[in-house]
Amino acid sequence: MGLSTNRLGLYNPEKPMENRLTDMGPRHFWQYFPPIIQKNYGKWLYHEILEPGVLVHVSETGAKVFTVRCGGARFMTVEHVREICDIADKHCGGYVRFTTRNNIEFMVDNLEKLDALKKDLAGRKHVTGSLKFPIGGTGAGVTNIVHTQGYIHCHTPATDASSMVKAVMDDLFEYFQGMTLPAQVRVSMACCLNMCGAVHCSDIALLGYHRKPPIVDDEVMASVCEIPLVIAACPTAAISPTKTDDGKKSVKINDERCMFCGNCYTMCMALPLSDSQGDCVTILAGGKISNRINAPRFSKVVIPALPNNFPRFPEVCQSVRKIIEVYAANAKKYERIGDWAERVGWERFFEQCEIPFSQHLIDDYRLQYDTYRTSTLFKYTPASWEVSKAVGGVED
Amino acid sequence: MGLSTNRLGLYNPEKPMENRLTDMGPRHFWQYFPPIIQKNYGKWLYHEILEPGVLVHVSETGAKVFTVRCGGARFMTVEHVREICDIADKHCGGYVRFTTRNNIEFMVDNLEKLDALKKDLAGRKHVTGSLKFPIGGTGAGVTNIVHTQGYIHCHTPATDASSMVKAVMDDLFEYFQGMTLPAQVRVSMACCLNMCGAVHCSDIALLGYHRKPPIVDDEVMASVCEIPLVIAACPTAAISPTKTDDGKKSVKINDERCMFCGNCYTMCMALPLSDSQGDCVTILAGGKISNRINAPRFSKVVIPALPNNFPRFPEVCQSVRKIIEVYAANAKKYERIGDWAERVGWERFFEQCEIPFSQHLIDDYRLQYDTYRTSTLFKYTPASWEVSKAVGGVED
Amino acid sequence: FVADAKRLALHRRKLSQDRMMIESDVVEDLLGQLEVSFKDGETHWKHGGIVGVFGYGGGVIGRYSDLQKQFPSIAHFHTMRVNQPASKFYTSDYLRSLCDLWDYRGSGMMNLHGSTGDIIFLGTFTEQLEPIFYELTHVMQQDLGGSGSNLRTPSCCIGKARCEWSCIDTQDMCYDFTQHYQDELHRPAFPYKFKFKFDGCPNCCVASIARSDMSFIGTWCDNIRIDQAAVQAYIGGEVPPNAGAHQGRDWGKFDIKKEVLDLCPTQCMWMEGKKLMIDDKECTRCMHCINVMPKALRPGKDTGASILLGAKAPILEGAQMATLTIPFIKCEPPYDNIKEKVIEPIWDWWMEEGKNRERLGELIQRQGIRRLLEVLNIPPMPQAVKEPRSNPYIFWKEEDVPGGWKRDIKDYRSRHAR
Amino acid sequence: FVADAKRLALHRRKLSQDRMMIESDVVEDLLGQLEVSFKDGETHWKHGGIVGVFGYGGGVIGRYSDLQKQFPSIAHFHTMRVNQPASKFYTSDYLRSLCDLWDYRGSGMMNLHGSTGDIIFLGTFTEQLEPIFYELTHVMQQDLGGSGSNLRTPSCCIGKARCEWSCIDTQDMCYDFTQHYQDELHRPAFPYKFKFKFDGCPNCCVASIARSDMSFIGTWCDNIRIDQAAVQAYIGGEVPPNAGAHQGRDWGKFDIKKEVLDLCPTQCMWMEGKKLMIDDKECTRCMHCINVMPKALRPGKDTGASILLGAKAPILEGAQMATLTIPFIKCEPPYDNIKEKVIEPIWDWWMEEGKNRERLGELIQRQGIRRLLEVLNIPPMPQAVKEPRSNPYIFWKEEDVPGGWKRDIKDYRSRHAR
Ligand code: SRM
Ligand code: SRM
Ligand code: SRM
Ligand code: SRM
Ligand code: SF4
Ligand code: SF4
Ligand code: SF4
Ligand code: SF4
Ligand code: SF4
Ligand code: SF4
Ligand code: SF4
Ligand code: SF4
Repeated sequence: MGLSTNRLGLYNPEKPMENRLTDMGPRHFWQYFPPIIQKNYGKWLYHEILEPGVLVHVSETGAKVFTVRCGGARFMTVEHVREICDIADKHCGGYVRFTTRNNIEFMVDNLEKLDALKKDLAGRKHVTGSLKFPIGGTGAGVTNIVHTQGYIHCHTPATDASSMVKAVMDDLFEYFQGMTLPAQVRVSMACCLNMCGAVHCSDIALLGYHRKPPIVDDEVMASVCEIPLVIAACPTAAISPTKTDDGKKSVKINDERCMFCGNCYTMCMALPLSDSQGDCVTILAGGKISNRINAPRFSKVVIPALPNNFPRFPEVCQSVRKIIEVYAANAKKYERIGDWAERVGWERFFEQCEIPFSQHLIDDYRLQYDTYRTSTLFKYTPASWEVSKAVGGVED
Repeated sequence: MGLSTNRLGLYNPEKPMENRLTDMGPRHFWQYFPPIIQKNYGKWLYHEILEPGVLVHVSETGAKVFTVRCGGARFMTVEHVREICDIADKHCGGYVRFTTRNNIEFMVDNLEKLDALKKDLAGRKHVTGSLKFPIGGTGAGVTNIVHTQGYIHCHTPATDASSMVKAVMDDLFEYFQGMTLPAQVRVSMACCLNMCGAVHCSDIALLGYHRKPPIVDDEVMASVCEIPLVIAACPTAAISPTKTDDGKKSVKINDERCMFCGNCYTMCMALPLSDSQGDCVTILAGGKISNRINAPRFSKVVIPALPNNFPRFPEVCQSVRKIIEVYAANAKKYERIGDWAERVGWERFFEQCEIPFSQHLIDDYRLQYDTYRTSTLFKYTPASWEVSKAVGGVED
Repeated sequence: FVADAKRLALHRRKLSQDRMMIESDVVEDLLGQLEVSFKDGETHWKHGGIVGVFGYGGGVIGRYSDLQKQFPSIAHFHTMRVNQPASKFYTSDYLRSLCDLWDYRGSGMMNLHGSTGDIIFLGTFTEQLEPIFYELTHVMQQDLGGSGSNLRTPSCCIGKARCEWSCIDTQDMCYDFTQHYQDELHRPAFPYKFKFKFDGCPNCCVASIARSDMSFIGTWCDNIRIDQAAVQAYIGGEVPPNAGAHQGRDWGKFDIKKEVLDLCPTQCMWMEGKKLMIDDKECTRCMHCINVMPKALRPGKDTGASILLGAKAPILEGAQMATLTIPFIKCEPPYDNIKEKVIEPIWDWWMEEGKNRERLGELIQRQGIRRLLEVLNIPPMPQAVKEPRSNPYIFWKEEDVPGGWKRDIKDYRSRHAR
Repeated sequence: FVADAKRLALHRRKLSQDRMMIESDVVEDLLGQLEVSFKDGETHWKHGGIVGVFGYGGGVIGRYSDLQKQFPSIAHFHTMRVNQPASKFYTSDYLRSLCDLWDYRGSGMMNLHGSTGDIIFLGTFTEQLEPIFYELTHVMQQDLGGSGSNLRTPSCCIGKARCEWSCIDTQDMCYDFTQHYQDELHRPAFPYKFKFKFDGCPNCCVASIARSDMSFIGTWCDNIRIDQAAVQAYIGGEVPPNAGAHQGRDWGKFDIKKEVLDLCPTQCMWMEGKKLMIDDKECTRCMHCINVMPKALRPGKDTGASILLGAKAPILEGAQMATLTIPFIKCEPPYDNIKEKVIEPIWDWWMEEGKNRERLGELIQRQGIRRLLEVLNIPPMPQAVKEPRSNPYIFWKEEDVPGGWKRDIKDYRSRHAR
């Protein structure tokens, strides 16, 4: 049965419940597996990365599946998706998949098809001349940046997602196409600290952050929001009830207590936070997710605020590049960014990456104590000498 | 000028302020340094432990000082101290010192004196036949147990100090006299969680602990305590104001919220906690203080409660010995108890020491989250299989 | 992405209006509003907006522009979350139908995929929500995903479909749980969102340990399988280490001692002559050695999953990673043990005692792991924590304490004068 | 200790009563009450008891028995804290005078020493407190130590007196600070107790890092001194490793690689042929290599102290270890930089803003390290933390943010329709 083509299709507003189908869930995955995947499901023996973006998995049946991974801007139009379908039809028997980081994977079952596929992909360019389907994102490099909605669709962002990701990815393209780093570097982006996409465990995380307390829209507060809920929504108890001069019920914000989490705005539209000068980009680094060698780790805030310099975010691009380059030059093989920082000590990380250590980077939230350095084990850096000088501990 | 020998001595109650001397502080240390220490102050080059309890320090002047360390029950009578003085006079030119762990150190400047000193010390026995001045407490062994007052003098203890320490030390005596362990093992004891002596960073800590909420002495509460201060004293807000049937102001305790810290009793005598059945001994392990190789570490609670079995505490002695023996058998050279436990994993520690892991050992206080195991990195032990069985994860 | 968008704009301009239920210039308007947002440094989407399809409490995120006069075509711009097939394999004709449907009834713009895993239809008008839902269900046998205080769309790694390391059937578990809990997915009954994610091994390619309230991670409880010949091949340099993941730089000759043995976190590997030995009972299954020598080493055969609970993003109490709760559990359809012994007791507890907008992880922190054990009716294990508590602040229960708690001050005073 | 006590009991029985101001059977009574305590499983000392000497707010801990009828001789049993000489060296005649004084005016029982470091006189009657104080000050030129919300009696490790590693004059600093702050030590002006301890090196033999609000730990900022010949002596087995601390067991031949290089936490040591090399700028001065080879390695010559703040026992918020605050500071008499730039600003802050019974460490946690930096007027350094914050919850200040915080909802609404 084909898609209907009239305004309301199969839906009859008169009888909204009429033959409504519900709870059918997603389609079953098996039907979307190409034959080679079906035949070798659970039989894979090992794999190899033949070149950046190209994997071969070998089955105990002897079968091999070749995968070509292409960078996908996860924001796609039907036009682009249709083109993906054309490629799938042309080379892959009509099958294609997407990775957990929104890359596109085309699979073929022999080398000839692989070459043809690669040639084809290499030929497809945007009008701008840039590759539509850049191959890469495997191994010890930088793969696709997972990100969120930003100005394209969300109501709480402190920055835009797609444009920043595009800018940073363009800048890191060499690492997407090469496997020259000590280990994989996962870059993630979230446009507010709701952190859709959970960037909190990434090698490098880009985070939109508000820096101005909410403005109270007194006029509508009482009418559009449940004031008690709004007050309860604040983790720092910065919100308290008040009355406006003209006697309206509303709330007031204790600015000093606000940490700009935005939870109040999520609960109540009358408390907007976003502001062109206040909103900024926070950079975190050193997180990971895999359990390889050591446990998953949160990313740490290393740059508290960079300007929202739309649409190319030069300061953000430079900072990310700098961290990756210093890491590439100093880390040992298999060391993730966080492993390296912990081995040499965070004081070295800041010194070598030439990032000033500001007081904003010192935890003062719930579990702060566990981040205090309660030992004499440290390395001298210019930052520590500054402290010694300030208390007359050494001659200037 | 000699000590006066009349009831009130130099003090005249009529004129309490008359020639009162204050703020003179302690005596200056230099006068108590034996000549060899004065001459070589700051000139020491290196040292060696000749045998358990006997150290030699060599100075750049070529001078050598030999130190004999004797176990000291820090509780001493004037009689015992006078005997120490006799020994100091006889062998050490009248000098003696005490260590930060309450051991006694006699120093001599040549080997002949050393032999004479050792012989003399070995000869001094209590009527009970036990050594008065056991030599030891150096190097990779167990040295003196630092402890607190207990029933001898304090008002808040949950157990007695001196008797427990005596019992445990007698049991561990071989380790005091030998240097057979992988590293030093520091055992400390505190009779309540005020932890005088800061046992919180010891290889093994013995801690008196209450387990019954305070009884409220309604009759005197209002008259002897500041009720608001009492309420404020409770870290878990378990205390609230109330009135007794006969209308007296008092407080009531929310038993479920009480964690038996005793802070309320410290603030108010009308809230006694101690109870013969409730009070118990908690064992902690794996802490350290030095910055050697890694940072200082808190001890961890490994046995929540052992009975107050006065005066020899057999259960406590056995538990401590067990931990030390398993440690001695499994740790690598230079590994402290905590280093070993962390290397093999705490699950192994409990398995090998045959200590049941009870839910009491799981942190549920302020910083609990940081103790959660947020990874898949673990070793299988009987304890983990029990969990798997309980949820039908494996066949029984 | 802008280039791609412009292309769609062009395409839509060519289409006759009756081929689209949404204004043809929706793309221009979106790009237009984006421009203004850049200029203002602020989003121009209004707050919230409660829209949806009858009977469902999730699957649609309402959005309205706050510049409706300027950009009428995106005055409404609701997204719909379409529940993706497990691990995101597709056939072109399925994808094409999606495109046709969305081209016709929506903006023609989408995300493949959203962070939770759904296919995201970006932007349509309220009027079209029901028609789209009908087309999806009747024509494509395809349901919506989750949003709101529901079970969210589960997702999984590629697993056995194309990975040699998967210790569980990630797709099957993902599909089965999604189907089994359709009601929870569509009808908000929870204090807040709840997420399942399924990783086939501890490499965590779907990041379940960081992003799901209940994280399933494949593991094994027997021994790593070793192919000694292949080990020699690695040592001999015939096979690139780590499947060639480092081939972009010259790291020198492969050194099994430096690159594998020394990096093994438990130091449970050693060479006996030419033989690689592993003391498997000390192994914590971190995957490193397997990752480095996939041709020589494979996970064991006796496989199942570890279940970890409570991961979430920072709001409110700070981010959490998932905590190890069930060390090992066999995973065989219909997975009744998991559903009855793990999932449902947890949900009952959370629905009973969780506060509004309190994630499972926050509830665990508020009531303590001890409470979690009671709820699951499992004994305590040291594996649940990195280390035992260092503070002695144990909340003893009355039944733990000999003689109980009831005491009489008179009796006490009979021994102790004031 | 009981044997010792019995011996004293005997001694006192022999003495004529006029040789004792306290009943001769005080020892019997104490042992008697101890017995009852064992039986009851409860202490028999009453709560608190405010006694002292005129003008001092500390130095005496009041105690009364709650079994006074049974044990009259310990009805009062106050302790006095006598400020020990730095690092606890004594001459016999000084100790003997203490004994004579205490035998005559007290129980004859004492602690050498208390946990803070004082000489503890255990047990006397109120009446004798002043006489004892007068004897101490006039005859022995000896003052009391601290108790209550005062500066507590400072203490230090043996340091340069008999240790080759001390990087600071622990005794001199301990003595100087004690004298300089006598007023703070005797007269309660603080929210709670405050402790200084002085360790000569990171081995921390007086446990300052765990037990003092302000911990001074000697360290160096130049290079570890190496005697290469001695290194060879260790390798050759001529000198026992770790000064013989492990001689009780056969650990096999000394292996410098295994026992030193591999255990160096920063991996900054290596052998160049027969030469031991150290990359000192990577060294964190953990002392391990020096501890293992004291004859071959010595701390550098350019020495000073690290200052760490806030250690304390568990009450109330849980135990804390001291936090690195001043990485390196030269320590030369009269130590004005330390007093004026570190100690006094901290005290002013704590006295100003600390709550009753709030230790410095708790104040730091409540107000954050950031506030501490302001108070000390020092710049932030990464060395103060193990790692930067992982949560992004930064409390920005208005002056940090371009345009400030004052905003107008009308202006906002002019861009954003509701
Ligand atoms: C395709 C994908 C799974 C999917 O279902 O889509 C996948 C596929 C593979 N992963 Fe992954 N991983 C995928 C996301 C992840 C993620 C999740 C993420 O980044 O959000 C992680 C956790 C990242 C982290 O730790 O922060 C991840 C951590 C790993 C690791 C551990 C690497 C490490 O050093 O910690 C391995 C092992 C390895 O690389 O040797 C691994 C290994 C692999 C292997 C080799 C597994 C196999 O035998 O096939 C696959 C190819 C690796 C490659 O691309 O070089 N995969 N892998 C995902 C591809 C994302 C992308 O488009 O780039
Ligand atoms: C005498 C004393 C200092 C004092 O002022 O009284 C002292 C003296 C020495 N200590 Fe200490 N330490 C003394 C208490 C401590 C403490 C404090 C405590 O235990 O409460 C510690 C911290 C304990 C901890 O880390 O938990 C301590 C940790 C060390 C270390 C580090 C050991 C480690 O493995 O971490 C060393 C280095 C070593 O032993 O090689 C050390 C080394 C030394 C040396 C070798 C220093 C030297 O060159 O003279 C001295 C003889 C060592 C020995 O006894 O084997 N000293 N030492 C204390 C003797 C206490 C006793 O009677 O047993
Ligand atoms: C669409 C999506 C981002 C994307 O572009 O991919 C998204 C979008 C929103 N998320 Fe999210 N979240 C999305 C995945 C996530 C994830 C990642 C994941 O699921 O793996 C997380 C982190 C993991 C987690 O659940 O903690 C996430 C954590 C949040 C949070 C914080 C929840 C928390 O407990 O920390 C919020 C705030 C809230 O719920 O009010 C949130 C709220 C939102 C809202 C509904 C905004 C709001 O204030 O209510 C966003 C709607 C945006 C819009 O207008 O379209 N979103 N959100 C993702 C869902 C697409 C999909 O279904 O596939
Ligand atoms: C005598 C001594 C124990 C001993 O036998 O050696 C002692 C005895 C008492 N301490 Fe202490 N503390 C003693 C050293 C300590 C130490 C160790 C140290 O100073 O290095 C600590 C841990 C370090 C610290 O300060 O945190 C210590 C932490 C406490 C605490 C908890 C303070 C905290 O903030 O955590 C309390 C509770 C209080 O202050 O109310 C406390 C309270 C007490 C009181 C006054 C009881 C009370 O509730 O007020 C005890 C009086 C006992 C008595 O009747 O004689 N005592 N107290 C130590 C002092 C002797 C001396 O001056 O040399
Ligand atoms: S991260 Fe914040 S702004 Fe971005 S999509 Fe999620 S909720 Fe919206
Ligand atoms: S942004 Fe967060 S901290 Fe600030 S007022 Fe709103 S809820 Fe409170
Ligand atoms: S530990 Fe507790 S009981 Fe023991 S002396 Fe200190 S305060 Fe008193
Ligand atoms: S013992 Fe501690 S927790 Fe219990 S009531 Fe007293 S102060 Fe509160
Ligand atoms: S998580 Fe493990 S099983 Fe799943 S794809 Fe990644 S490596 Fe393979
Ligand atoms: S999986 Fe990890 S822990 Fe196990 S043997 Fe391999 S490297 Fe070691
Ligand atoms: S702390 Fe250092 S200097 Fe002081 S005695 Fe111990 S080892 Fe020597
Ligand atoms: S002191 Fe410690 S860190 Fe420095 S070289 Fe020696 S072992 Fe290494």
